[in-house]
Amino acid sequence: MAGLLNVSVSPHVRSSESVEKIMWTVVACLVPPLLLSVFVFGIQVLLIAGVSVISCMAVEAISQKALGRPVTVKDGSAALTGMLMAFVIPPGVSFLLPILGAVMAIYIGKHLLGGIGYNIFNPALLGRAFLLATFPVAMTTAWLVPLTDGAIFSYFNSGVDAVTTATPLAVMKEQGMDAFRQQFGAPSEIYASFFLGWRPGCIGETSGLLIVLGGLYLMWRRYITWHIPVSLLGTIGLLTWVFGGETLFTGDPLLAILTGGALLGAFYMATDYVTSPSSKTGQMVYGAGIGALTVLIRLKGGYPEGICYAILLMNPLSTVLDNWFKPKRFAPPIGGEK
Amino acid sequence: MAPTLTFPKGGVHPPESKKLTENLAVEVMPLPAELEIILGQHIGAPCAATVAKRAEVSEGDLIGEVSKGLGVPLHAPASGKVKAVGNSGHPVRVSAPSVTITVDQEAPDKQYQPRDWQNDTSQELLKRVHDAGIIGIGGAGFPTHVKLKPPSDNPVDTLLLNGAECEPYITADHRAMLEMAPEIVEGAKILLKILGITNCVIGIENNKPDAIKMMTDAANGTAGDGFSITVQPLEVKYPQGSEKQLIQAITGRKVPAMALPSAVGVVVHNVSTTKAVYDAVVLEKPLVEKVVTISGKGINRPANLLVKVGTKLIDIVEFCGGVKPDLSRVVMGGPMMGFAVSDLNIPISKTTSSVLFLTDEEIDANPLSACIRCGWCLDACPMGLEPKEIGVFVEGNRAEDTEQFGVFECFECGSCAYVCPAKRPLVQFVRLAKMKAKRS
Amino acid sequence: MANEYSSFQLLANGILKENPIFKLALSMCPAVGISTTVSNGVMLGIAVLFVQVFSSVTISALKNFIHPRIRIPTYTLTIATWVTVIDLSLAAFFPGAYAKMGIFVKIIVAFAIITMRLEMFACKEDVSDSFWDGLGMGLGFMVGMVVIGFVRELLGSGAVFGYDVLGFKPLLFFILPSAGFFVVGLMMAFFNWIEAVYAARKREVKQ
Amino acid sequence: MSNILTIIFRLTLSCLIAGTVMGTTFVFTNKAKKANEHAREEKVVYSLLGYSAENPIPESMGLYEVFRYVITDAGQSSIGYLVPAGAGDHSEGFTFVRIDLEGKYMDSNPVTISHEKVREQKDRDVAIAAAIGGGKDIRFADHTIIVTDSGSRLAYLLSGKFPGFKTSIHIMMALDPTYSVLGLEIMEHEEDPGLGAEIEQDYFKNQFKHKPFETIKSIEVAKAPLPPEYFDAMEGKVDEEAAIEVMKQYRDQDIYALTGATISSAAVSNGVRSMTKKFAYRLDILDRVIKEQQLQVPF
Amino acid sequence: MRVIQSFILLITAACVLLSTGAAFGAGPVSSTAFGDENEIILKFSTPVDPQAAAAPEVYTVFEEADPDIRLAITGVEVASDGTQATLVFADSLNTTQKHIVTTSGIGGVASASFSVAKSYLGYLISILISALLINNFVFTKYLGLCVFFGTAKRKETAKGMGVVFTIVIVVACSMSWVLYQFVMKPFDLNYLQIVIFIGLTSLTVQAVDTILRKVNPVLFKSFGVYLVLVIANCIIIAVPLLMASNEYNYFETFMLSLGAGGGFLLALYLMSSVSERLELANIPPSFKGLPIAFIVAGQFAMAFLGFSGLQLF
Repeated sequence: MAGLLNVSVSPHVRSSESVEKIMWTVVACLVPPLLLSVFVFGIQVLLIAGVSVISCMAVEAISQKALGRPVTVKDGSAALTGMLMAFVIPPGVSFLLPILGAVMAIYIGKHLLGGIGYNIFNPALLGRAFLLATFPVAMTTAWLVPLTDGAIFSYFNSGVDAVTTATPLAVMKEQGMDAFRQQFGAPSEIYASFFLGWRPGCIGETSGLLIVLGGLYLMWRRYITWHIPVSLLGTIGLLTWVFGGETLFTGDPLLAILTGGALLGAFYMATDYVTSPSSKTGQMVYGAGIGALTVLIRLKGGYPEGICYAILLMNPLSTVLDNWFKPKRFAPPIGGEK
Repeated sequence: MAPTLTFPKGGVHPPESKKLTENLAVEVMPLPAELEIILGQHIGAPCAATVAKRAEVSEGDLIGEVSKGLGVPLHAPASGKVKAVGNSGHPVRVSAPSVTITVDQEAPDKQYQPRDWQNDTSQELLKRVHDAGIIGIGGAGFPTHVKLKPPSDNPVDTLLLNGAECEPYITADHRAMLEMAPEIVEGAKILLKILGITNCVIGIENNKPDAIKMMTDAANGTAGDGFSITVQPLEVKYPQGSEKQLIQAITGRKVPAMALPSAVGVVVHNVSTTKAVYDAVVLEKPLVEKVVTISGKGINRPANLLVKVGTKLIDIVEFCGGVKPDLSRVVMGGPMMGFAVSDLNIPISKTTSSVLFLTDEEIDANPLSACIRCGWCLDACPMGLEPKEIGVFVEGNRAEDTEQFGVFECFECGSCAYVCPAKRPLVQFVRLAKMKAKRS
Repeated sequence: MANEYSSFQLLANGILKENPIFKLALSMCPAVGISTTVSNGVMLGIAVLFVQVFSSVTISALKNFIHPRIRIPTYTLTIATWVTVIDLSLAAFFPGAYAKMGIFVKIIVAFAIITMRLEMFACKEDVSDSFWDGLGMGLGFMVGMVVIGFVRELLGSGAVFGYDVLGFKPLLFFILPSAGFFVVGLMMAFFNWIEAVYAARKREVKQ
Repeated sequence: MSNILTIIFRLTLSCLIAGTVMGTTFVFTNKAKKANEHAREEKVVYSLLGYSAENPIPESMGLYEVFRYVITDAGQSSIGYLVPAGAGDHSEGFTFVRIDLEGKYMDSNPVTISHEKVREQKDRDVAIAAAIGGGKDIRFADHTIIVTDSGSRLAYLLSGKFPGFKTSIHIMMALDPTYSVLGLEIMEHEEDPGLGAEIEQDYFKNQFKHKPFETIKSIEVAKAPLPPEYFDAMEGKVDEEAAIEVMKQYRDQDIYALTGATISSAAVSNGVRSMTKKFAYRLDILDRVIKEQQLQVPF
Repeated sequence: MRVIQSFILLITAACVLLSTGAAFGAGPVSSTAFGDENEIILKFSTPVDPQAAAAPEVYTVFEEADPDIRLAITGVEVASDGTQATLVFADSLNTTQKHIVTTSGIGGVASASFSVAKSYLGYLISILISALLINNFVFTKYLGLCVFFGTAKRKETAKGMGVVFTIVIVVACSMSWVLYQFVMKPFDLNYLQIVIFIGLTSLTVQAVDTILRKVNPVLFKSFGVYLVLVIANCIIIAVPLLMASNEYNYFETFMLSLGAGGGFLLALYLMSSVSERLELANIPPSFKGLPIAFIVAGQFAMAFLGFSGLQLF
C-alpha cells in the first residue's frame, strides 16, 4: 500500500471547468451563426470557415512541434481563433487568405510570444489585420450578396466573383445615409432583417440574433461576464447617438449596434481572456475604450468598420488596465500600504 | 431565524459532499494497538518528550512539554508503555519527532467527573486551558490560551464560535454541534468568562439547519445568566470558516493584513475547540481525542469517529472496512486545504478534522496548462489578491517579485486553484513565492 | 599601433561580426522605414557609408586638435557637416531617389552608430584604420539594408532592383511599413539561430 | 582660463571649417538641383505630350509658361497673368495682364525679367511688384504651359493639387486646345499601397485620356468592374490603333472606380474635373482679353 | 498614471489657451460652417426675411485662392424663423480651402463678406492627434527606434524617457522655429538646417541638464540618464525638419512637437507594459531580446493601421 498513493497539493477537488471545455463551448456557440451564413451566402462560407479552422489548428500543431513544446491543438484555442478569423473576413475571398492569416495569427501572433496566454493581440484579429493590409482589395470587396433561396448550391452554379456587393457600413460611409436607406430599406425593416442576418457582410456581421444568443449562453455558463459587452455596446450606442447624426444627438444607436461586427466583437472578440483585462473595472474601461475607438474609426476614420482595429488597439492596454485597477485587497495592513 | 450573512468578496462553492457522513452519529473507535503522538502538533515550538522509552503511562499523563516559547503540553491519549521516542510519519514534513505508545488494552477507561467552574478566576480557567493542551483543533493548531489573552491595547468585545465548517466532506463539527450542543455552549461561557466579555455569536452555515436549531436551543437555555449567546446562520460559501472571512461576515469588521482578529476586538474559536475547553475545565480532561470525519468514495464505510490522538490511518482504514480499489488519494484535512499523504502510517493529530479517501472521480487530475488570464481566480480570491500573476511570475522565475501581489496575505484557501480552468497549482505557486520572497 | 588591425579585418568586422543592423542593432529606423526596395537600401547605404567614412577620417585626422571637453559637440558638428553635404548632393543629382527616402538622409545625423564608431574607434586610431573601419561599418549597414530590401522587394512587389522578376506581387504586406518590423525581427532571429547552430557545431567538433 | 579660450578658439575654427564645407557644397549643388528639377518636370511634360528620348520633341514646338497671380489691392482682388510677350515663334520679355474678378481687362504692364530667372518665384515676384507698383499684395497661384507647334496651339499643361484619401494628390495633365484630356500623370501622393496607390497605374489614369471637355465637365466615378478589353487597351497590351479604337468606345463614360478605393478614385476625377473647368474658364477670359487688347503673345 | 494625467492636463490647457474662436465683426452673419460635402451653413445674427434670403443670386461664394471662380449655388434652404440659411452647391466643396461668402442685401446690409473655414483650433488639435496617433512617430513613421527599443523594457524607464523627451523636443522645436523663421528663412540658410537643428537640440539637452542638476537634484538623478539618449533619437531632428518643410507657425509647431513627444511617450509606455509581460513568457531562444521586440512592435504597427485615414476635423 505504501508509496502507491498519489500526492499532490491542495486543493484536491477542482471545478469541472477546463480550458478545453471553455474553448470548444465558444466554438460551438459560433456554429449557429455559421450555419445561418451558409444558408444566406452559400456553401462557400462553410469552406472558408473550414479552411480557416483547419489551417489554424495545423499551424498551431506545427509551430508547437517546431518550438519543442507540447502540442495542445486539442484544447480548442486554435480552432476558436480559426473560427473567429473566418467570421471577420469576407466570405468571398480565396482559400489562400485564411491560410496566410493563420500563420500570422497563430505563429507570429501567439507562439513566438510564448504560446497561449502570452499573446498580446487577439490572434484572429491580428490575422485579419494582416490580411487586410496584404489583400486590401479582396478584403474590402469580396462580399457575397445574401440570397433568399437555394443559396447553398448557387456557389457551384455561379462562381464567386460574379456576385459581390458592399456592406451596409461601407455604403453608409461612402455613399451616405440616403443611399443606405435606398439599398437596405427603412429603419423599421432594417432592424429586423439585420438582427436576423439578411445582409451582406462577413459571417460575424450577419445574424445579430444568433450572436447575441450565443453570447448570452456564454454569460449563463459564466464564461464571460456582462462587463465588456455592455460597456462596449453601450459606448458605441451612446457615442453614435451623440455624434453619429447630422447634428448632435440624432444618431441611430440601434443601427450602429446591429450593423457591422459590433455584436461579434462585443461578445466574442473583446472578451477573449488572454487579451482583455481581468479586473471588472478594468473590463468596463476596456469595453468603453473599444466602443469609443470603434465609433471614432467608423465616423472619422479610413475604414467603414472600426471594431477590429479598436480591439487590437485596446489589447495592449489590458495589461496596463489590470495594473491600474487591481482588485481591492481584503484590508490593508495596520498603518496602511507600504 | 436571523438573516443569513456571508463575506462579500470572492469565495467558491464546491460540491459539498457532506451527505456521506452528515447523518452518521459519532462512533467511538476502539483503541488501536499502538499510538504515535507527534510532538509538534501546534504552531510554535514543538514539545520535548518528558517520558523515556519503556516508561509506563496512563491516560492523561504528561508526555511532552514546551520549555520556552509558544506551546502547550502534550498528554498520553491512552494507558500503556512508551515503545519509542523517535520519529513517525507526518503529512507535511514527511517525518517528525514523536512518542510511540503501546496501548494497554486491559487498562480501565479513565472516568472524568464534572466540577463546578463558576467560582474559578479567569486566571485559573486560563491555566486549565493551557494545561489541558488545547489548541485550535479546527485545523490551525494555534494554542488556545494565547488567543484568550488578547493584547491589552485592543479590547475584545465579541467571541465568535466558528461552526461554519465550510470545507466539503467534513462533518466533525456538524456532529459535535448536534450531539454536544450544551457542552459547547457551556464551553463558550467559560471562554467568555476568561475574556471578561459577555457577547458571543456562533456562526453556522445554513446547510446544517439541524445544527443551527440545536445550537439555538442550547444558547437560548443560557439566557438570563448574564451572557448573550446567539446563533448566526451563514450562507454556504467557501472559505467561510476562515477567521477573517467569518469575522467580516458576522461583524462586518475587516481584520487588517498581517494582523490578528483581536485587532478588531474579536476572538474566534472553533466549536470543537470550545467543546475541548469544556472538557478541560469542567471534566479536567486533557485534549487526547477528537472527532474525525472519515469520508470519500474511496473508503468502504464513511464515518464520524471519535479517535485518540496518535491513531494511525491504517488502523482507521481497517476499522472502516478497508479502501476501495479505485482509491487515488488520501487527504488529511479538508479537500481544499488538506494534505495528501503518501502512505497510511501517519497518525492523527489534534488538528486533524477529517481523513478523506478520494477516488479519481472526485479529484480532477487534468494536467496543468498555461495561464489564459481568464481572471476567475481574481473573482474567487477572498483576500483580493491576484493569484494568476503570482503563478505567472513564479513560472517566469521571478518569484521574489511577487510581494507586490500580496502573496503574504494569502492563507492558501485554494479557491483560486479550485476555479482555475487551466488546472494550475496556484497554491503551490503561492507557497514557492512565499519562500522565495521571504528569502530575498 | 598602426599595424594592430589589417584592413581586411576591419572591413569584415563591420560587415559580419559587428553588423550595425543585425548585430549591434543600431540605426534601425531606416532598416524598418524605407527598406522596401533594394535601391533604397543601396542609396541610403551610400549616404551612410559616405558620412561614416568621411567623419571617421576627419575625426581621426583631427584627433589631436579636438579638445576632449568638446569631443561630442565636435563629433556632432562633423557628422552634421557631412550629412549636409551628402544630403545636398543627393537632392541635386538624384532627385527621384532622394524624394523616396524622405527625411531619412537627414536623420543620419542622429544615427547612434556613427557617433559610436567615432567615440570608440576613430578618435584613437590613425587615419587609414579609421578609413577601413568606417568603410566596414558603412558597408555593413549597406549590406543589411540591401538584404532587408531584397526580401521585402521580392515578396512585396515581386521585383528585384525595380525589375519585375516574379510577374506578380506575392504579398503586398511586405512593402507596407509595418512589415519592416517583422522582416528585421525575423532576420535577427535567423542570424541568432545560425550563430547558435554554428556555435553548437563548433563545440561538437571540439569534443 | 586658457583652456576655455582654447576650446572656444577650436570650436569656432571647427564651425568655420564646417560652414565653409557646407556653404561650398550648397553653392555647388544648388544650381544642379534646380536644373535637375526642371529637367524632371520637362520629362513629364514631354511624356504627357507623347514624346520621349526616342521620339524627341520637334524643333518647331514652343513651350510658353503663363504664371497666374492673385493681386489684392486695397481689399479688391484681381487676377494677374504673367505672359511672355512677343509675336510669332519667339518671345521677348514678359507682360503682366490684370483682369478683374468679373473678367474685365484692367491693365497690362511690361515686366523685365530674364527667361532663366522667371522660374525663380522670388525674382519673379520682385519683377512683377516693380512693374505694377508697390502697395499691392501679390500672391503666386499656379503656372500653366502652353505648347505651340509652328505658331498654333497644340496643348496646355497644368498641374494641380487636391485632397485625396489621406494627404493631397499632386497631378500634372495635358489638355488639347478643346480642353479634352491628352494625358494625366500622378506626381505625388500618399494613398494606401494596393488600394488608393493604384491611381498611379495606367489602367486608371489612362481612363481620362481622350475624354472630351463636355464629359470631363460632369465626370463622376462609377462603381463597376473595369471591362477587360478597356483594361488591355489602357495598359498598352494591344497595339496603338486598336487601343485608341477601344478607348473611343468609353470616351463618354464615367471613370471606373478602383476596386476598394472609391474615395481616391473620386478624388482624382473630382480634381481633374475642377482643374479643367477652372482652367477652361480662365483661359477663355485671358484669350478674350488678349484679343480685345491686341496684346502681343507668342502663343 | 500621473504622467499621463499631467499630459492630458497639459493638452487641455493648451487647447483652452488656443480656443479663441473666429471673431465676426458687424454684419448679418454671426457664424458660418461647412455642412454636408456640398453645403455651407450661415447663421444670421438677427432673423432675416426668409424670402429674400432664399434667392441664390444674393450670395457669391468663392475659394479664397480662386477669387475669380464663383461657385455655382443650386439652392438655398432658409430656416422658417429666418436665422439660418444653408447654401447648396452644385459640386462638393474643397473644405480644406477657406471660402469667402459675400451677401448682398441680406439683413439690411448692402454687401458683406464672411469667411468659411474649418476651425483653426480643430486644425491644431488634428496636428496634435496626427502626431500622437495617426502618424505616431514610432509605429507609423519608424523613427526613434534605437532609443525606443533600448528604453521600453521597464515601465519606469519608459515613463522617464518619454517625459524627458517630450520636454526637450517641445523646447528644442520652439527654439528651432524661432531660428528658422527669423534667421534661416530670411537669410537663405536653409541648407544649414541639419547643423542648426541638431545643435539646438544639444543645447537644449545641455541646458535642461544644467538647470535640473541645480534646481532639482532628485529629479535629475532619476531623469538625468535619459538626457544623453535624447540626442540619439531621430525624432528629435525629424520634427524640426517637418516643421520647416510644412512651414508651420508657432502654435502648429508647438502642437506637432507636443504630439511627437506624447506619441513617443505613448509608444514607450505601451511597449514597456507589454515587455514586462513578455519577460515572463517562454520565447524561442533565437527570438529572445530584440527580435521579439521587433515582432511585437510590428504587431503594434499593424494595430496602429486602424488610425490610418482618420480625419478628425
